[in-house]
Amino acid sequence: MTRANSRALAEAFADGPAFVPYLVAGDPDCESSKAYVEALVRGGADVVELGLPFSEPIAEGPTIQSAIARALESGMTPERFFEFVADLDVDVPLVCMTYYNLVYQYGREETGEPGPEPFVRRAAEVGIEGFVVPDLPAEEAGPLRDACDEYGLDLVFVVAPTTRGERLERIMEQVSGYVYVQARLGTTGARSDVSRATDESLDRLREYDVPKAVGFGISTGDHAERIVAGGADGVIVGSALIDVVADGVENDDPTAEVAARLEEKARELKAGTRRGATASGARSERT
Amino acid sequence: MTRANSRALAEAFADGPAFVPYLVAGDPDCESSKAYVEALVRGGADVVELGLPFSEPIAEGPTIQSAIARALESGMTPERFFEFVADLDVDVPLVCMTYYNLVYQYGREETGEPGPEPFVRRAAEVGIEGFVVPDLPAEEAGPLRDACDEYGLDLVFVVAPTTRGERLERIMEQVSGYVYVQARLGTTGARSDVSRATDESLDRLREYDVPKAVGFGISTGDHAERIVAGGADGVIVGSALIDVVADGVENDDPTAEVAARLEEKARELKAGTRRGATASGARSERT
Amino acid sequence: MSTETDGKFGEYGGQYVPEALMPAIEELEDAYERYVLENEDGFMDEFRRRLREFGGRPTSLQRVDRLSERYDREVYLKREDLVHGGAHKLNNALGQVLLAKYMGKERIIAETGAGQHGTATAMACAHLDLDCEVYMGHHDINRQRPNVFRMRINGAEVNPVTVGRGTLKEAISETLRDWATNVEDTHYVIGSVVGPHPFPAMVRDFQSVISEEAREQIRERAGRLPDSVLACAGGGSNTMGAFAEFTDDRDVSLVAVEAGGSSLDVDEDRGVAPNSASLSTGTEGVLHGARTRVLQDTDGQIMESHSVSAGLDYAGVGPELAHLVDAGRVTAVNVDDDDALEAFHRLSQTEGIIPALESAHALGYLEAVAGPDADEGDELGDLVVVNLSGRGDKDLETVIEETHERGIANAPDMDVFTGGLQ
Amino acid sequence: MSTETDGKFGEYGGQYVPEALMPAIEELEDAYERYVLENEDGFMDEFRRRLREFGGRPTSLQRVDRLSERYDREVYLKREDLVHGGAHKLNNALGQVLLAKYMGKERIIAETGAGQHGTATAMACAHLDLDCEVYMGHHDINRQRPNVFRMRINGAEVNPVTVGRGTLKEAISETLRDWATNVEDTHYVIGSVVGPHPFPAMVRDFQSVISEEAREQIRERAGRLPDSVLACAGGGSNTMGAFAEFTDDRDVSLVAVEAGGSSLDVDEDRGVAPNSASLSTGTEGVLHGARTRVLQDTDGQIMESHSVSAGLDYAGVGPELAHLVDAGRVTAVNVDDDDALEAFHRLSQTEGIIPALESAHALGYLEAVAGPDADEGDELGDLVVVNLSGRGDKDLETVIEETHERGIANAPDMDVFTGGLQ
Ligand SMILES: Cc1ncc(COP(=O)(O)O)c(C=O)c1O
Ligand SMILES: Cc1ncc(COP(=O)(O)O)c(C=O)c1O
Repeated sequence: MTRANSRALAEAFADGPAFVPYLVAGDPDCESSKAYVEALVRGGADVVELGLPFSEPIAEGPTIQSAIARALESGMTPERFFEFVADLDVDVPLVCMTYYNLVYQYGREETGEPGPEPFVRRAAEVGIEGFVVPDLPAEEAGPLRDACDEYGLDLVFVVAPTTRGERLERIMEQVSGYVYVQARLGTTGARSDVSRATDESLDRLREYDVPKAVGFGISTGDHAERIVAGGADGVIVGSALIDVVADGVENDDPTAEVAARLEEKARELKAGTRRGATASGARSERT
Repeated sequence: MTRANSRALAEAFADGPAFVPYLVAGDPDCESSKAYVEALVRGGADVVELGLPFSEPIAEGPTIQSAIARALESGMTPERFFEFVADLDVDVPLVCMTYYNLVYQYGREETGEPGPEPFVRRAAEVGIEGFVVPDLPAEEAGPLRDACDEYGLDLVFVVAPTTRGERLERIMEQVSGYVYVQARLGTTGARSDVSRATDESLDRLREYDVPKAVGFGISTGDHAERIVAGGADGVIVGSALIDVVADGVENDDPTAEVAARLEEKARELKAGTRRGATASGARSERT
Repeated sequence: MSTETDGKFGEYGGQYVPEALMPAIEELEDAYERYVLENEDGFMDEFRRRLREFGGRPTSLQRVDRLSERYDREVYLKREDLVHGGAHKLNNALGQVLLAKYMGKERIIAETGAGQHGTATAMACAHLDLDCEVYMGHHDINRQRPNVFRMRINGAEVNPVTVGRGTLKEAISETLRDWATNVEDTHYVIGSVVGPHPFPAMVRDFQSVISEEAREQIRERAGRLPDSVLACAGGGSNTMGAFAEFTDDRDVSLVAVEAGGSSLDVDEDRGVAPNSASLSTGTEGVLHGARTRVLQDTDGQIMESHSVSAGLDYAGVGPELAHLVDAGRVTAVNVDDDDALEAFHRLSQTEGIIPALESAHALGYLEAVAGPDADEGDELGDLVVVNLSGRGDKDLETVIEETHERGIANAPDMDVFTGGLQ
Repeated sequence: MSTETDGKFGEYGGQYVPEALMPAIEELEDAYERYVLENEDGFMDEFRRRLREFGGRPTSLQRVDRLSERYDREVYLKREDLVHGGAHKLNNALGQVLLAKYMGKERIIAETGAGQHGTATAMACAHLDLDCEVYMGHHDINRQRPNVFRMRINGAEVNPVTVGRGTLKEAISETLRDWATNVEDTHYVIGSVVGPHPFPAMVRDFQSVISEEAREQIRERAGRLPDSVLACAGGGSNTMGAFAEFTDDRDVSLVAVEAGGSSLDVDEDRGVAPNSASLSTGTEGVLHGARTRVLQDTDGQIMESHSVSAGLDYAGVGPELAHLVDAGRVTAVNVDDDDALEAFHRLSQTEGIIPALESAHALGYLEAVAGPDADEGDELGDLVVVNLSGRGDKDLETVIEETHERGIANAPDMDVFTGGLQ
């Protein structure tokens, strides 16, 4: 049985494959970042993953590392992140992606003890629907899982190309909302090919009744199309979008211009996702 | 019994205390060096010690080291040294001061074997009366001693303030011409005081019937006076004279000017030696 | 005192890593249990033999006469500075590289701060014929240049890490990323008792040869166990290595000496701790795959640590050591930059041993509690063993610069010779 | 094979020194006989104990697997690089400084070329609490800077020698001058088996611990004596140390590897030998107090020697070694700068040991006669021991520079990291 606490998240995947963009909140500053998220939603995002930047992002490639550095530099903190989310004017579910230490430490000053409950409570308050915590393995997820259940949020896990057998079982017991299918080994980052590992992963996951969103290295509408055609329920795109943000920073472009480019890129990716769905639908009909 | 092979040398000491200047042959070049030696003789030298420069002058202080470096730089070699001596127009005995390796290697090309004989033979030819070889201890002096005897030259040894007992005996058995009384420990070099070690050394040597010439650090007529008054049969002066040469090199002074200064310095030292002799004579009469 | 169950030391430890790494970590756990714990295929025998022949073990335990006099007690040094490469680091690097070879891996990666672990790993890889790449922060590359050359000369690649401040913390993160990309043929040789299980336990086991030897040597020499054992603590590998065989000897005090840096205070706004004293001033958190004591701000962001000694300059510490401190078995203390420099010069001048700046911290603590200016009545007892974790050749540039800037009183005048150094 | 009578080795040896030094030398002879040869007051016991505890002896004898394969025979390294300070030099320095202490001397002077003997002496003096001054040529000060810092940090004074080319030859002369001035309270710790008797014999005796250990170790490991023992030869102290206990084993070939520099030819006019191969190309002469083989012109002027390795860059050689070569007991060979550099990189990359450039010469000879490009049928036999006299950390700058200039083929590309070094 697959858990799903958040109705919004469940619905986002129910209605055909989802386009799930990722941005780092506060990159390069709160105001621009807000405009960028809203642009992605205008461009067709079904869910938005928002990164809360952590000082040691061990799962990220250079693109997202830089985005995180810019966001931290601009003063992003967990509290400001929650305010940022509260301020956002979008109608799609938001998933917070961060590292466990920030989840673990939040609210410690009041409670005196570290633990994930205060973080989840506050996230629920501002309307977050779920979490991805890439350095939290299923084995250590108990307390966060409990808090998510208490506040009705989902806990997304990553499944890697190397995840099989017992480990896969253990993760799939814990996962809710959707499963993050890592398209290839390594860290995040835009690549120009689509890995065969993805197909194999999707195969392994076929039996599990939970939306499968594929991420790591998707950068074009064509990629998105092929992934969805291969059976994915969604595509997660981070670095390819952050490249647009980074370009804007480098060239000192006005926020509105960068936002327009992001919206366009989102449309491309969303369109790819849709084409993939048609192909996938056609195929499933054939089979 | 004390040996004396060279009559000239014996005579130089017979007639009252001797003033024995030292210069490095070829410092700073052969022509000047010749002028300087002749100036010293005009100034009253009774014997001249001529240094044949060796690349590792371990017994010399900085002043003589520099003189040696200048002489080597100007191309001085054992063969040129002998020519230099042959060319000299002086009427006092000349003593060659050098290190054993030069004595040992000379003529090897012809004989095929190293050994001191060819060197001594050639020295005799050009009119040298004796040797000082500061790195040749009495224990190793056999072959050189033999060659000297064969060609009628003297072999001077150094007696240090630390030389006593058996060592002193051994040296005094080998010495001929005069004994070089090292006024203080260390290397050559002009100092401004006269060491008490000198008196003690002269005391130790009193019983030996050989001229005692004191060297190391004598720089003024007053020094010379006191040393001779203390019982020495001669004073050896090197660094104080080489300082004059070095000054000339530094200021690029004409050779004649430097030679004049050397002659004057020689007069001062010779005069000191004479005053000392009077005092010494007076004292020996009193006792 | 066995402190470990299931990769945990009390609340500390665990495996907080990206999913992509888990298979590699499980494979490593398995290899650790078979080869290290059960000596399968004679792994441990080969390891110990290579430690002797290649590494130069056993290292001596030396009574230092003039320090013994100064502190009015018997002071012994465990001479890990004599290990091949110049520090205890080879004990671990050789163990892990050999293990990787038994596991059939083809490629070794490692992080390095001071460069000591990197050079040890590069040496072990050359020795055992495996490819080696070392990640090193650009700041550390600049301050530990001779070690960079040594790695290159041993045939290793050195990959500069330019993110953040460019020190050990960033290098570890970057190496974890490489590992996550190349798990299948690559082993990550971590440099201290940190990271996800089984690293803390495994590195401790490779390093425990220090206390195994020292315990036997001191009994032979002094006829009894020491009253206390002192070791500096960065990640804590020389520390755990020096303590491991003594933890069950309840009468032996174990003292972990951290880098006090320039101050124990913290600049929350800038996210900077001017020290590396995570045991003394840190709080529980999750860093680099393990729950442990870390230097962090109240949000949980990891702080930049600081120490004059690059090898101690780390915001975390081994989970087992954190647990032993919580449990009261190990005492955590700290020594600041100036006192460490002074101790560096003192040992160099009075015993003719130039210690690593890291190790100088342990010596600095002895001076602080037992030196001429200390209060009466310290707790170290009459027989003290100090683990001299490494030699200080790598630190010459730093020491000369810092000694001048700070005006360290007992330093020789180095003015004459500093010209060509910068 | 006892080669010594009365301070002579055949025709070689003797005491060619200024008279002022003779009493000091006689005093030293007496002390050598009593303390070293007769172990009076337990001198040798204390020396051996300090060598173990402070110096880190015994050093290991390591079979090097990949070189053994390359040369198709058993190759073992005697790991003198693991001695405290990084070279065999401490064996001698510690012995002499301890002897000076037994003799009641207050002040130690020493010369140094590469800086290895100077650092060893500085360490020994700090260890034994004696004042220390080291003479070092200004040229060597520039090319061996880290060692200058180490000496200063150990509390020694370093006196630059500016005469001549400013290398070891000039430094020895200058130290002899200091000794002649301060004989009464000062001992001159000479750094190799050179100089007047009793230095050559005494230094050999202090160094012979190398072959004492190696002989026992190889018998234990290989069950028999080696077919040959290789050691580099500058002055020849590691050489004599490595050979001493084998000289009576007539079936063991002893091979002294000199620095061939850039060529064995000689520039008579400029008085320069572009090598340091006094055994191979020198002639009998008197240098620094002894009759021995020296590089000299036909007049007998000592030539400037040259080698990429500062520690071999000397125009003379120990008289006993010269005698053993004349007598046919030791074979003298040489390896040029380029081949030594190549051997340096080879050992670093294939075994994880960075050798001193000096020691790399011994390894270079193995490559020359037994490497892939060598003719068939060398004389070294199936079981070879190479004395690895020291570690190469001190040589990093030189190696990087020279490797670039000469385009040594097997060197790693160091471009990336050379920026900050110059
Ligand atoms: C000599 C030395 N000691 C100590 C350390 C600190 O590491 P650990 O605490 O893991 O022993 C280092 C790290 O580089 C080191 O080089
Ligand atoms: C490591 C090493 N090997 C060899 C030598 C050469 O000296 P010797 O020939 O006396 O062993 C030196 C001299 O500095 C040295 O440092």
